[in-house]
Amino acid sequence: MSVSLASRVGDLHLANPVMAASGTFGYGLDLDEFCPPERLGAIVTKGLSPKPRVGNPTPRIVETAAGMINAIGLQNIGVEAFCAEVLPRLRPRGVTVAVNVFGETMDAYLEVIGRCEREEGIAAYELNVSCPNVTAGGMEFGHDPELLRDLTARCRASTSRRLWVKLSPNAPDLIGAARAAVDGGADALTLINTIRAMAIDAERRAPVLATRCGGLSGPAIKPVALRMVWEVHRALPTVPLVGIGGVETGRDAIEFLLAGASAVQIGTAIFRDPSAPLRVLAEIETFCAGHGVAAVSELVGALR
Amino acid sequence: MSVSLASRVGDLHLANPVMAASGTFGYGLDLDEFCPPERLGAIVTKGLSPKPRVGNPTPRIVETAAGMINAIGLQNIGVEAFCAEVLPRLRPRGVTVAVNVFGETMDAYLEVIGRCEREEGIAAYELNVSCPNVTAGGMEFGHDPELLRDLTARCRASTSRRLWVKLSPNAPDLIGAARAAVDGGADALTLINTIRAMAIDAERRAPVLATRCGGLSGPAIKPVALRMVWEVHRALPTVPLVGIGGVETGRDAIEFLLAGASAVQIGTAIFRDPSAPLRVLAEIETFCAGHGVAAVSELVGALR
Amino acid sequence: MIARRDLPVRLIARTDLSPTCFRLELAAEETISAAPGQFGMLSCGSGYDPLLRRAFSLSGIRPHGAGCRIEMMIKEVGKGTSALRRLPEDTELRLLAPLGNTFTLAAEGDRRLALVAGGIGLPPVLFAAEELAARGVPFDLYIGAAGAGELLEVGRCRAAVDVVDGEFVLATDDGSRGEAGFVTAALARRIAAGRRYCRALGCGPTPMLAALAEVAKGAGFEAELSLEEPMACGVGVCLGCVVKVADGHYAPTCKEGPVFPASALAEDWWK
Amino acid sequence: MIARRDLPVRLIARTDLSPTCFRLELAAEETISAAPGQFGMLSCGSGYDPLLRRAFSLSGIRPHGAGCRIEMMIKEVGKGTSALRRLPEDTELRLLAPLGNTFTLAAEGDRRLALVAGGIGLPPVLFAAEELAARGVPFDLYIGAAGAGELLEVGRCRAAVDVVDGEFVLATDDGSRGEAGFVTAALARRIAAGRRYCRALGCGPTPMLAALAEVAKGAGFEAELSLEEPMACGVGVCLGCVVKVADGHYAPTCKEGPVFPASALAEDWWK
Ligand SMILES: Cc1cc2nc3c(=O)[nH]c(=O)nc-3n(C[C@H](O)[C@H](O)[C@H](O)COP(=O)(O)OP(=O)(O)OC[C@H]3O[C@@H](n4cnc5c(N)ncnc54)[C@H](O)[C@@H]3O)c2cc1C
Ligand SMILES: Cc1cc2nc3c(=O)[nH]c(=O)nc-3n(C[C@H](O)[C@H](O)[C@H](O)COP(=O)(O)OP(=O)(O)OC[C@H]3O[C@@H](n4cnc5c(N)ncnc54)[C@H](O)[C@@H]3O)c2cc1C
Ligand SMILES: Cc1cc2nc3c(=O)[nH]c(=O)nc-3n(C[C@H](O)[C@H](O)[C@H](O)COP(=O)(O)O)c2cc1C
Ligand SMILES: Cc1cc2nc3c(=O)[nH]c(=O)nc-3n(C[C@H](O)[C@H](O)[C@H](O)COP(=O)(O)O)c2cc1C
Ligand code: FES
Ligand code: FES
Repeated sequence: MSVSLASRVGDLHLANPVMAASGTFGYGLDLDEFCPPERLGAIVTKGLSPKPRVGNPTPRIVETAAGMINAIGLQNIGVEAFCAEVLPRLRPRGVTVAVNVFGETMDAYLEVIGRCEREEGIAAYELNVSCPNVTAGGMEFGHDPELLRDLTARCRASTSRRLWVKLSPNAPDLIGAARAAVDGGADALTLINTIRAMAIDAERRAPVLATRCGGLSGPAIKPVALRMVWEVHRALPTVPLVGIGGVETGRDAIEFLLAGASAVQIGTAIFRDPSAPLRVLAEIETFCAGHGVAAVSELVGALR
Repeated sequence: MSVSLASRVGDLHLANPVMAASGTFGYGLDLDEFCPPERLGAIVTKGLSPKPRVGNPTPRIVETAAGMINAIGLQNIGVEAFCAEVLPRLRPRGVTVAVNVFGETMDAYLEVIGRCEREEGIAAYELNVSCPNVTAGGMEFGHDPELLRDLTARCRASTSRRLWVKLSPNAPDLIGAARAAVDGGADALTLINTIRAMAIDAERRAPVLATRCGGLSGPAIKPVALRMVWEVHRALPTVPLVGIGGVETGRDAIEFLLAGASAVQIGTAIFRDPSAPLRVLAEIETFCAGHGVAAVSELVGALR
Repeated sequence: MIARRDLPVRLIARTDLSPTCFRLELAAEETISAAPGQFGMLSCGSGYDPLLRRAFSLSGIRPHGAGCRIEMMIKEVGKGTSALRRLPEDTELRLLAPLGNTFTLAAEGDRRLALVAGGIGLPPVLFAAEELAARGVPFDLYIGAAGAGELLEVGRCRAAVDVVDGEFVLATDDGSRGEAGFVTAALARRIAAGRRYCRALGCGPTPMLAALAEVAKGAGFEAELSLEEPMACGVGVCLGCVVKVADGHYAPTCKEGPVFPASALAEDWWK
Repeated sequence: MIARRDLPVRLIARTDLSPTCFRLELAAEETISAAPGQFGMLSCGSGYDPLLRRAFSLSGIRPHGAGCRIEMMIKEVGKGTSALRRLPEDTELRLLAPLGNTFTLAAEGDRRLALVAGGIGLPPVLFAAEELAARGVPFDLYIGAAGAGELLEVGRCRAAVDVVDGEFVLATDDGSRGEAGFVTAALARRIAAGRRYCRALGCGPTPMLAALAEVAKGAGFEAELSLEEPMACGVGVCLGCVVKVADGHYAPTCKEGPVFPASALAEDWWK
């Protein structure tokens, strides 16, 4: 049985529902020999800032039970290098590119988007709002609905491209944040980002990570991510969602689709298996074929 | 080298820092042959309500990566049966008993405490505030600082025994909830309770659990629990904390002590190993002996 | 109740019984005694994934050196069971056993017992059959499976039945061996033909157990059903494994079960 | 750069080298070529705990049937390495290799190379030694360990050095074999006595590498250090494995390393 993998995130048509997540796939071509980006529904770039960023001191990562904590500190090459050196190589390949954007001020977000607006070949912006707003006392953009609506609205005004907002599971009010992003003009919501967590080295009596806390990802968080996707889908059934958090297999991906996600992103799984996104895609197809599902789109929000 | 395991939670002196967690050790004697309750710092009973409770329909549990989700629905024998049948058997054994209390109304909490007040041999009450308040539109007591302060204050007024409030990791504002509980008169805070989560059965296109969502526990949540204990300890350094969440080994326990917990509770680990609390205790002692720690109490909050 | 223990055990033998099922033999230093229907919670390796132990019925216990050899039959269905199928011999595991209650092994008057097993429901039933044979208590044995290839331990089954001159009935859904259709239908046919039983002891998929309860009820005898609910602790403290009983309460199947008289369960227990 | 592959490999042999260390031989269907200094990311079994692959230096590659036999030397220090020590032979694993850059194997003029290994830092150094021996490039080999029992592959080391008439220096912290004290001190003594090297190639604990960098700097030659930072992906996308380089930036050691000239690293790289 042939299965249609075509998917839609709002009005963005994708060849399939599997994307590579921000921060786990480089800028799109880093794992080319394992996972050619054009074969994915889309790729999301590492978070880009106006200028290159050196990131956090080390150690930056630590493994936990069925998960890992990272505190990379958003090290990236900067939007200029991406537009000048990477994008020109992605464009001819026909890759669907979502640019992950972050900043410590609203203007920084606008600066990144502004620079990208001068380029062809970007399908969407994904705002990483799990970033402290230095001008607002370090409160994360994603934690304050007011701030989030504002940020989204200003980004919205600066581009006619699709705007996705990536929700933080640490926000005090998940649904409130989701509403604020949508009110601000988001076309879709990506969830979830990492869960704030900590690892301690009993030998040194010190936190393992240089920054003490970091973000938990991997299979450990899948049950929380699924719950959040389902909750947001129930609260805002018409808003397109991109599900992420611990997806390792096609079955995991299908669980997210059932919960209400229109597509999924693969993050930490790529570290275990650089071709994980393609494997997940193949497993989705096999599952559908084996279960008489003619089109993956049938599964979106089909939870009983 | 001999190690002093003596611990204190506020003014409650414990033989050691290891307790069995609520809902994972029955009422104290259920696993007697594997883990005699008097050998633990304390045992926390399954949550007690004024009347017996049948609990949720099935399935109630599902395993996840390095964790499990449960939706038992607080099935319990009721405070009367506990006081009449169980407590009399715990008392002569010299067990340090903490009674876990919950209710769907404030009065229900007070009713449970009121009944217990007529009995000897209870060291503390631990309020499970991860319970929807039916009279307040189902908002969980632990999610609304006002409500939580109120509940704690009313319980405080009804007993001179130690009062612990068990914080929910799902609360919008963890520190706010912690403050509210302390303002209300809590002697100590237990954290964390389970994290709201969901599992989906792709075959049936339905949630695995009858109640759809449940609470995630086990090693998967340890990094989140450690972070929360550390955050609350930093915000309220003088407030005694009881750490819980994914403790499986003595090393895990020591990490919680370093983060600021005065004692730890063992929950899900008991399902893997019915004598887990004793094993953890032995491992703590070995660690201390091997690291020149003369008294576990030295470790509390000793994180660099 | 026979004392529960958390035994260090060593994997001493694994034998394939079918394309999906295998027999596991575990050696313990100390001896335990257990009765048919009881089960154990077995660790599936180190690490936290899989996290929980798995429940398996005991299908037999024999002396082994100073201790005992504990036998289980396992079907590979997921993480834990596939790990168990791959562990090297001599791997050290933990087994919490014996747990739960047991089948009633006595017959009444001249009526025989009907032992009924579906698929991997065989282990406790075979244990019961061999125990009954040893005691000379008469019974018929019905075993069913999806197809011939999934019928387990047919030789041992027949040997046990023969001891008490009982009937050994095989049934397969696809008719590839024995009678075609469900094993409970084979039982019903014999009852319709006038056979009388004092009690049925059954283990298998929930639909089969529900059908067995129906048949037994219709014929006026009790059916003892060995249930399979997802378990976390196996020792009565998590309350995850409950089944709804007649009075509407939820009983932990690991402690008050796994064997329940059908009459003690709620009408909709299997839903 | 030699093409990276994600190879299905089969565990064909495991040999103890010391109380804590063992050699692993993995068979791959296809052939890969790798140079000393490069490493691989090896899965440690199924399941999500441990979650990530582990990084191990390649200590040698030989033809094996139509494919190749990849050799690693591993010290048991935690979850993953103890799982690897217990996996049954013939277990299928995945190896992402070859990864990272390599040591510079050429000597300059009449100056020899100083190869320096501490403890389980030996694998890439031994690979380099055997490669240099094969090419006839002169070198001395210094290997150190906590005690005699933890000195690995002494025979192979000596054999390689002998080919090029180099000196083979053993050092143990407790003096139980070879010279007492750190291996870098043994190197320093030779340099003080007038020996000249064109370059040092080192791998071992961070403090040893820092000491080696000092010694080399003092003697005016470059030290190439093979670093060990915690890694998640091994292929340059997670940015977890970075080290601070001279210009203050953080470079992913899995991609721009694991081998760095000491002069390219920030002053405080090891802090
Ligand atoms: C009292 C009792 C006796 C049993 N006896 C046997 C036996 O003799 N032979 C045998 O092969 N199986 C038996 N089972 C079923 C066996 O426990 C499951 O097949 C096994 O737990 C599946 O684990 P898994 O990791 O391979 O499957 P997964 O699907 O990966 O397991 C996921 C989770 O679901 C639980 N689970 C899955 N299937 C079942 C099930 N059928 N019953 C209970 N929990 C389940 C697992 O314990 C685990 O927690 C028995 C179950 C019970 C409760
Ligand atoms: C480029 C490179 C080459 C290496 N070569 C070898 C080798 O040839 N032989 C050998 O025995 N070891 C080598 N190591 C170290 C090896 O990767 C670790 O010992 C191993 O990952 C420990 O895993 P574990 O689960 O047993 O320990 P755990 O402490 O349980 O590991 C926990 C986490 O910390 C990480 N970790 C722990 N120790 C180290 C370490 N020293 N370096 C990097 N990550 C670590 C693990 O990868 C894991 O993510 C190398 C490391 C790197 C980066
Ligand atoms: C090492 C690492 C780096 C990440 N960097 C980013 C980032 O730059 N921007 C972002 O929005 N999310 C980032 N994330 C979050 C992931 O995109 C994803 O939301 C999260 O890891 C959960 O998904 P997973 O469990 O599949 O990894 C990063 C995650 C990891 C592990
Ligand atoms: C099956 C089960 C039942 C529980 N019942 C209760 C309860 O009645 N009251 C309560 O406060 N917490 C209850 N908990 C939460 C635990 O006490 C503990 O807070 C949580 O499981 C995290 O710790 P752990 O990871 O060590 O299990 C229960 C947890 C589980 C798994
Ligand atoms: S499995 Fe825990 S109560 Fe039965
Ligand atoms: S390990 Fe991921 S970038 Fe080096």
